[in-house]
Amino acid sequence: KTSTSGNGEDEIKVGAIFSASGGAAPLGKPEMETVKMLVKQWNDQGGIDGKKIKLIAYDDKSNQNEAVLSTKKLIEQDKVTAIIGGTISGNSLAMIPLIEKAGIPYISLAASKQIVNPSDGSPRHWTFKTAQGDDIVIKKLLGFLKEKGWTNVAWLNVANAYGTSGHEEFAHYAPEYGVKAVIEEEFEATVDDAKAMLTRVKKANPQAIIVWGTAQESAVVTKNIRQLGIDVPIVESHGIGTKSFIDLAGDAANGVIFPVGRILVADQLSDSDPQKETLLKYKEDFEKAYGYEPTTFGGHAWDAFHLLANAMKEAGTDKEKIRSALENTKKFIGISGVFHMSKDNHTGLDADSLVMVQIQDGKFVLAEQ
Amino acid sequence: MEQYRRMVDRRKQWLLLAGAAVWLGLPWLVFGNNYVLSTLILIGLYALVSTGMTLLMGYAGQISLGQAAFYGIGAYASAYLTAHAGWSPWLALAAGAVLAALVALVVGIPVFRLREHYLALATLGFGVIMFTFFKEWKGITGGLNGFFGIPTIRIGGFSLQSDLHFYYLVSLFVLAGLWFAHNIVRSRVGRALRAIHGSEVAASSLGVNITKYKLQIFMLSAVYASIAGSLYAHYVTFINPDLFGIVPSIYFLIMVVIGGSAHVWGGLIGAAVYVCLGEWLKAVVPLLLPNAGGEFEIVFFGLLLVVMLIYMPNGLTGVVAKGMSKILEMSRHQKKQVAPTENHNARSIGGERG
Amino acid sequence: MEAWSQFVQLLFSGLTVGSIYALVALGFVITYSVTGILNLAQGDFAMLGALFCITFVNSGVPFVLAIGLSIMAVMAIGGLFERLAIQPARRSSVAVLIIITIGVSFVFRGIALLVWGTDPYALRPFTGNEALRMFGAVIQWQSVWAIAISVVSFIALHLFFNRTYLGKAVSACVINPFAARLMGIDIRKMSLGAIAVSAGLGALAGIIIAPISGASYDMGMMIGLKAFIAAVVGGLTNAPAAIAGAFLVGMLESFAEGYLSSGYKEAISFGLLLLVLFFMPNGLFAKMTGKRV
Amino acid sequence: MSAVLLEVEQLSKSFGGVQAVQNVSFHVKKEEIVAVIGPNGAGKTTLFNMISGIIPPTSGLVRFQGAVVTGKKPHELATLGMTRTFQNLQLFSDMTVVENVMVGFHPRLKSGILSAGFRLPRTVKEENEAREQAFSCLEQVGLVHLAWKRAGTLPYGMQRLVEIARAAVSRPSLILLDEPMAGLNPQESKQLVDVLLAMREQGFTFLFVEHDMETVMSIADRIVVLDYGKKIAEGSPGEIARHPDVIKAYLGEEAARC
Amino acid sequence: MLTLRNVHVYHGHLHVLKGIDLQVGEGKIVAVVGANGAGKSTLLGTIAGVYAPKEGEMVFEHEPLPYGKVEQIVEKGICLVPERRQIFDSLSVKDNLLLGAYRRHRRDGLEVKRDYERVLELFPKLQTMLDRPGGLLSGGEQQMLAIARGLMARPKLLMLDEPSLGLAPLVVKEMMELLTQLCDQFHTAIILVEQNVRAALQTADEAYVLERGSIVVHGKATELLADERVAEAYLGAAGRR
Ligand SMILES: Nc1ncnc2c1ncn2[C@@H]1O[C@H](COP(=O)(O)OP(=O)(O)OP(=O)(O)O)[C@@H](O)[C@H]1O
Ligand SMILES: Nc1ncnc2c1ncn2[C@@H]1O[C@H](COP(=O)(O)OP(=O)(O)OP(=O)(O)O)[C@@H](O)[C@H]1O
Ligand SMILES: [Mg+2]
Ligand SMILES: [Mg+2]
Repeated sequence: KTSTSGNGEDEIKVGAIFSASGGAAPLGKPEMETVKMLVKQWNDQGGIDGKKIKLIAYDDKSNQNEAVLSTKKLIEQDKVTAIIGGTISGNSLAMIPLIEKAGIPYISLAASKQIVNPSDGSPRHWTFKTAQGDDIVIKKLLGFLKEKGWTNVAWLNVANAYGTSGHEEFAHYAPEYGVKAVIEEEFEATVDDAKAMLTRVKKANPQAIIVWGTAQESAVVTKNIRQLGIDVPIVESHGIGTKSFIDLAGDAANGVIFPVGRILVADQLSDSDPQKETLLKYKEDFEKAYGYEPTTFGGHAWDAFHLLANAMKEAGTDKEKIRSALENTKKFIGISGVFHMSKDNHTGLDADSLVMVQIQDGKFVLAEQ
Repeated sequence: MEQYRRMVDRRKQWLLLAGAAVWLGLPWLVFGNNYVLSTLILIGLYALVSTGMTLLMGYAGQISLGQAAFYGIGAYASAYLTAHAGWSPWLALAAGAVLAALVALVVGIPVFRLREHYLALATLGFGVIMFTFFKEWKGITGGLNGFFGIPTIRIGGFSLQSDLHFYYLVSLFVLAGLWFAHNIVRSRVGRALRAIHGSEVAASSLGVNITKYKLQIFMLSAVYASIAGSLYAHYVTFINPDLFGIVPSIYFLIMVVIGGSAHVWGGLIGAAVYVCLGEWLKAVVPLLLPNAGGEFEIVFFGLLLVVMLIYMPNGLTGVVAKGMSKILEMSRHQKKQVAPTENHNARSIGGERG
Repeated sequence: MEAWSQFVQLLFSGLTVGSIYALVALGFVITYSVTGILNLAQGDFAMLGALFCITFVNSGVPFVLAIGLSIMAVMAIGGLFERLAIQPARRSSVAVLIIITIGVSFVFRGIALLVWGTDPYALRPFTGNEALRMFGAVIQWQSVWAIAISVVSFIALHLFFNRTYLGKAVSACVINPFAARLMGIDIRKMSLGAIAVSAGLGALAGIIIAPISGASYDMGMMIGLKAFIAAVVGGLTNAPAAIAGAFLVGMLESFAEGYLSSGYKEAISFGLLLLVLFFMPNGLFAKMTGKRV
Repeated sequence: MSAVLLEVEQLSKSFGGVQAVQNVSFHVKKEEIVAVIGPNGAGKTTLFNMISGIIPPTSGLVRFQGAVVTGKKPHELATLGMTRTFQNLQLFSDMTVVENVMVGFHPRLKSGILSAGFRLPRTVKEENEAREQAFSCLEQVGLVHLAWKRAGTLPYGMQRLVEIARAAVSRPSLILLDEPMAGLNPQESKQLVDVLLAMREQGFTFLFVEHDMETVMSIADRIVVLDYGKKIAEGSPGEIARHPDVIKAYLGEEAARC
Repeated sequence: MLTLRNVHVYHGHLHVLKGIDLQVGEGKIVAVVGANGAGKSTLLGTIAGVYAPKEGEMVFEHEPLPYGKVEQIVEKGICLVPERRQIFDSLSVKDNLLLGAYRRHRRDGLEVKRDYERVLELFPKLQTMLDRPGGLLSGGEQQMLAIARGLMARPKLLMLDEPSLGLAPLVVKEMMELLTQLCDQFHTAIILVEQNVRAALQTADEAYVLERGSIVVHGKATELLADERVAEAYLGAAGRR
C-alpha cells in the first residue's frame, strides 16, 4: 500500500492528479508521464536536499467526482506535502476548495483563469497554475489578427469546455483589438462532417476563419473548409499543436496558423531565446523515455514540477514556506514560458510566452521571431 | 405460519440493530478519515439515485438512460436558488425535488407510451436535451465552465461543512429513502408495479392504472435523484454539466444492475460496489502493474463488470435473495412435516402434487 | 441559386453522415434481430476496425489487403466477445445484457488506449483526394464510397432477411428462441455468426470513416450512440428500416446544423426524434408486431 | 336474479380486412352463467377484449350495470366490477401465487404512493386484509399449498386456476373467463365446475368462452354461439345442442348425439 | 424405436420425473395422461432435449439420445409441438410453416413444398390467413398452426403436448383422425399428451398414466379406457361424452 510507508524524514511526498484516461487523456497522459520521468531524474540525482521524492499519482479518469475523491485521499490518507495536477479546469476547480481548506501548495495544469482569479472571490492563497489561460492565448491571437488587418472573422469553436471558454475570452477581448466576428458557430467534438455549418460560414464571407478546438475535430473542420473551396486564411487554437493534426487534415493543414507554446518549434528558435536550451533538453529526455514527442500539456507538468521542486529546495517541507517560495518565483525559465509569480499573479505568464506557428508542407514553422 | 413470521421478525430486529450500530460507528472505525468518509458520502448520494432507479427498473420494469438529468436538476436548482436567489438550502432542496417531479411528469406522459428499447432511447434523448440545457443556459448554470460558490448546508445556525456531519446527513436521507422505497415495494403500489412488469394487459384488467403508476414511480425516482443532486451541490460546492450527462446516467444504470434491481437494497449495494471497486482498482492495479495508467483500471473494471454480471445476472441482491430463499425453503420444508394437514385441504382440484 | 447549392450541400453532408451511421446501425440490427441484444459495444468495432486498418497500412500491408485483414480481425474479436461474454449470459435480463456490452466496450476502449494511445490517426481515402462538384456543391469520393457501400448493404440485407430462407430462420431466433431450437435451428451458431458479421460491418464502417474524420480510441461511443438512435428510429429488427433511420438522422443533423444553430444541434435532433417516437411508438417503419391477447 | 348486468349491443370489430366480430348483441343477467361458443377464429376472444376494454370496438355499445362503458379503460372497468382471465395466460410469472392474487384485490384498496411510502396504519391494515382475502380465495380453488411458489413454475393447469382466483378475489360482479377449462383434465374441470357453481351461489356472474362442451352444457344457463363473427344462435343448452346450424358449424354430428 | 429407462429429472431441487420407463414402437401412437403437474410436459421436454435427465437412459433407434442438445435431437427426427404453441408471432403463417421444415429444407426442397400444400389442406382455416403474422391469430388458429408446423418437420417421432387445447370439438376430432392417418401412411410414431383423455385413449395404441412423476398404469389404450380406476380418476366420474 502506498500510504504505509509513513511520513519518513528521508522522503517528500508529492501528490498528483491527472486525467490520464477518459476524455482528457490526450492532455493528461503526457502530463503524468512527464512528472514520472522528472521524479525519476531528480531522485537519481539525489532528490531534494538528500530526500527522495515520493510521487503519489492518481488518475481521475477525466471525472470531477474522481478528482475530488483523489484529492481527499492525497490530503487525508497520503498526507502529501504538495499537489500537482487537475488536467482539466472542471476538475481543478472542484479540487481547489478542499486544497485551500487543507492549506497545501497546489499547482494546477489547467487553463481556466477561474483557477487563480475566481469570479466569486473565493480564496486562492495556495493555488498556482502553469498553463497559459485562454485569455492569454486569445490576446496573442487577437494581436496577430489586428496586425494582419483581418478584422471581420468567422469564429468556430468546439462545443465543450475548451471551446466555450475560448469563445468567452474572444468575445470579451475582441472589441479591444477592433476585431469583429461576422459569424459565430459551434461544432461537436465528434463531428464527422461540418460542411453543413460551413455553408453558412461561407455565406458570411469572413476575412479569416478561426477554428477553436483540438486536433481531431479541428482537422475535420479544416478539411471541410478547404473542400468547400473557402480560400480565406485559417487561424486555429493551440489545441492543434500535435503531429496528428497534420496527418488528419492532410493538405488542408497547409497554411493554418496558430498561437502555441515554444516547445512545438523548439529547434527553430533563435539561439538567443532563453527557453531554447530547456526546451530541447525536455524534448530529448521525453522522447527517449516514451518514444513520442512531448506536448505543451506535458510542458505544463514540467513547469509545475520544477516550480514546486525548486520551491521545496529553497524552503524545505514546510507548506507555508513552500507556498511563499512559489509566490516569489521570478524569472523561472520553463517550457510554457518565463514565469514571474507575484501575490496577485499566480500564473506568471503573459502573451509573450506564446509564438505564432504556421503549418507548411506538413511541418510546424515558426511564423515570427 | 405465526411462528415463522415471529422468527423472521426477530431476525429483522437484530439486523436493524446491527445496521444502526455500524452506521453510527463507521466514522470512528475509519478514524474520521475524510477520504473514506467522502467515499461513503458519494456512495450515499449514488445510492439515493439508484434506489429511485431500482424502483423504476426492478419494479416498474422501465429502463431510464437519462436519470442523471434529474440529479442535475436538483443540483442546479439548489445551486441557483441558494447562491443567486439566497434561499435556504432546505427550501432549495425541496424546490428542486418538486421541479424534478414536474419535469418527470411532463416528460413521462409521452415517454411512457413507449416500450423497452424505444423507452430507453427516449430517456436517453431526454438526458441529452437536459444536458444541452445545463450546457447552454449559461445565465443560470454557468455553462460548461461550471457553477461556483454554492454555499454549504446549514442546520439552524450550524454549517455542515465537515465530512463527518455530511456523512450523517446523507445517511439519514439514504435511510429514509430506503425505508420509503421498502414500504412502497411491499404495498399495493409495489405489487401493482411488479404486475405491470409481468403483464400490462393483465394488470390493467385487474384494475391497475398503468400510466398512473408508471408516472408516479418515474416522478418518485426523479425526486430521489434530485435530492441527491442537491446534496452533492452543497457538498462539493462546485458543479458542472459533465456530471449530469449521458455517461453518469449510464453509471447509475450500472450501479442498479450490479446491485440487482429486484430488491430495494440493490441501489445501495450497487452504489457501494461500484465506488469501492473503482477505489480498490485504483489501489491494486498500480501494485500489479507499476507502470500502468488509468486505462488498466478501465480494462479491469470492464472485465469485472462483465464477469460479475455473467455469474450474477440478478445482481448481488439476487445472489443474497437466492441464498435467503433457500434457507426459507428449508425452514418451510420442516414446517411441512410438522403440519401435514395443511396440505390436505389443498386436494380439492386435481389431487396433490410436488 | 446559392440557397439551392447550400441545400444540396446539406443533403450530401446528411447522406455521408447517414451512411456511416447506417453501417453501424446495421450491425446493431443484425445483432438485435438474432440475439435480442442491444450491443452498445458496436461502435467500438468501428474503432477497432479503423485502428487495425491504419496499423496494417502503416506497416506496409497493401491497402485492400489491410482492409480485409482488419475486418477479419474484428470479426474474430466479435466472435470471441460472443462466446465469452454474450453466450454465458444469454438468459439474463435486457438491462443486464446492455450493461455487459457496456462493460465490454470499456474493455475495448481501454485496450485501444493502451495499444494506440490517445492520438487520433489518419487513413488515406479509398480513392483520390479530389472532391466531386455537383449542382454547385462538393462531395468527396470517400462519401460516395460510404453511401454506395451502405446502399449495397441495405439491398443485400433486405434480400437476406426478406427473401431467403436462412434470413427467416435468423429472425426466428429472436422472436422465439425456444421454438427456434425446437425447429432445429442452432441459435448459438446463429448468434455467433450474427455478432461476427455485425462486428465485421462495424469494422467496415470504421474503415470508411477513418479518412473522413480520423480515428482514435474513443471514437466508438458517439458513433455507437447515433447508430443506436438510427436503429431504434428505424424499428430495430428491420435492417432496411434501420438504414432509412440512419439516413434520416444524418439528414436531420445536417439540416438542423445548416439552417439553425449548431449549439443546440444535438438537442434538436434528439428532440425531433423524440417527437417522431411519440407519434410512432414502435419506430417509423415498424412492421406489424404480431402481439395480441 | 333478473336485473341485467351486462348488455352488448351491435358490437363489431374489424382488423384491416378481417371482420372478427359483426353486430353481436346479447345480455347477461345477475348471477347468471352465460357461455360463448363457436369455432376457432369465430371472434370470441375479440368479443371479450372489447367488453373488457382492452381493444375499442369499431362500432356498437357495451352497457355494464346500466351505464355505457364503451371506451373505458380496462382498469376503470375492473374498478366498476368487471374482471377477466386470458386465453393465453397472462400471469405475473415472477411473483408468487399469493402475490398474484393480491394484485387482483387492487381495486378494493385505497392507499396511494405516499401513504404506502410512509406506511401509514391504514396501509398496514389494508395489506393484511388483502392477504387474508387472497388466501381465502386460494383456498376456494385449492391452491393454498402453492401460495409461496413462483407463479411461473406452476404447471399449466394450475396457472389457469391462479388466474381465476386473481380475477375473483376483488369480488367483481362480473367475471369473464376465456377458456377456463383448457389444460385441465375432465376430473379437474369437474372440480372447477363445482367451484364456479359455488361462486355463483355467492353472487358471482360469469360470462365464459369454452370449447369443452361437457362443461358448457353442465353449467351454462344460456349459450351464445358465434360463427365467422356473427351470432348464429342463442338459447338454453338443450336448445343449442339441437340447433342444426350449431351442430354443423361447431359440434359435429357425433357430439350432438350424446 | 424410443426407449426410456429409469429416467429421473429435476427442476432445481424438485424431483419431477422419478424413474420413468417408456417405450414407443414404430408407427405407434402412445398416449400419456395424468393430472396437472404430473410431469407430462417435463417428460416430453426431456426427450426433446430441453431438460437433461440426471439419471437414466434414453435410446432412440438403437443410439443413445444426446441429452439436453435440442438441435441434435431434432436432427435425428424427433419433433416436439410444445405447450403454449410457441409460434413465431411476428412471422407470417407461411413463414412459420416453412420454418417447421428447417431441418430438411436443404435436403428435399420439393418434398417440403408438397408437404406444405398437404398441411394446408388439413387445416383449411390457415389457408385463408397465410400472410397474417402468426401472433394475431386466434388461440385455436395458433394451435392449428403449431400442429401444422410440427407436421412440416415430417419427424420420425412426433410429440404433441396437449394439441387439442383450445380447439373446437369438430377440429379435435379431425385432428385425432389425422394422427391415425399419419401413423398409417408415414409410420410416424407419436407421443400424445392430452387432457382430453377420452379422445386420446380412443386414438392411441398404448397409454401411460403419469402420477406425480411416476408411471402408475401402463397398457393398451383400449384396456385403459375400460379400466375403472382410470375412468374415475381421469375421465370424470360419470364418464360421459
Ligand atoms: N389484432 C388482430 N389483427 C388481425 N386479426 C385479428 C386480430 N385479432 C384477432 N384477429 C382475427 O380475428 C378472428 C377472431 O379471433 P378471436 O381470437 O376472437 O377468435 P376466437 O373465437 O377467440 O377463436 P379461438 O376459439 O380459436 O380462440 C381470427 O380470425 C383472428 O385471426
Ligand atoms: N421451469 C421450472 N422450474 C421449476 N419447476 C418447474 C418448472 N417447470 C415445471 N416445474 C414443476 O414441475 C412439475 C411438473 O410440471 P409439468 O409442466 O411437467 O407438468 P404437466 O404434467 O405438464 O402439467 P400440465 O398438465 O399442467 O401441463 C410441476 O410441479 C411444476 O411446478
Ligand atoms: Mg379465443
Ligand atoms: Mg404440461
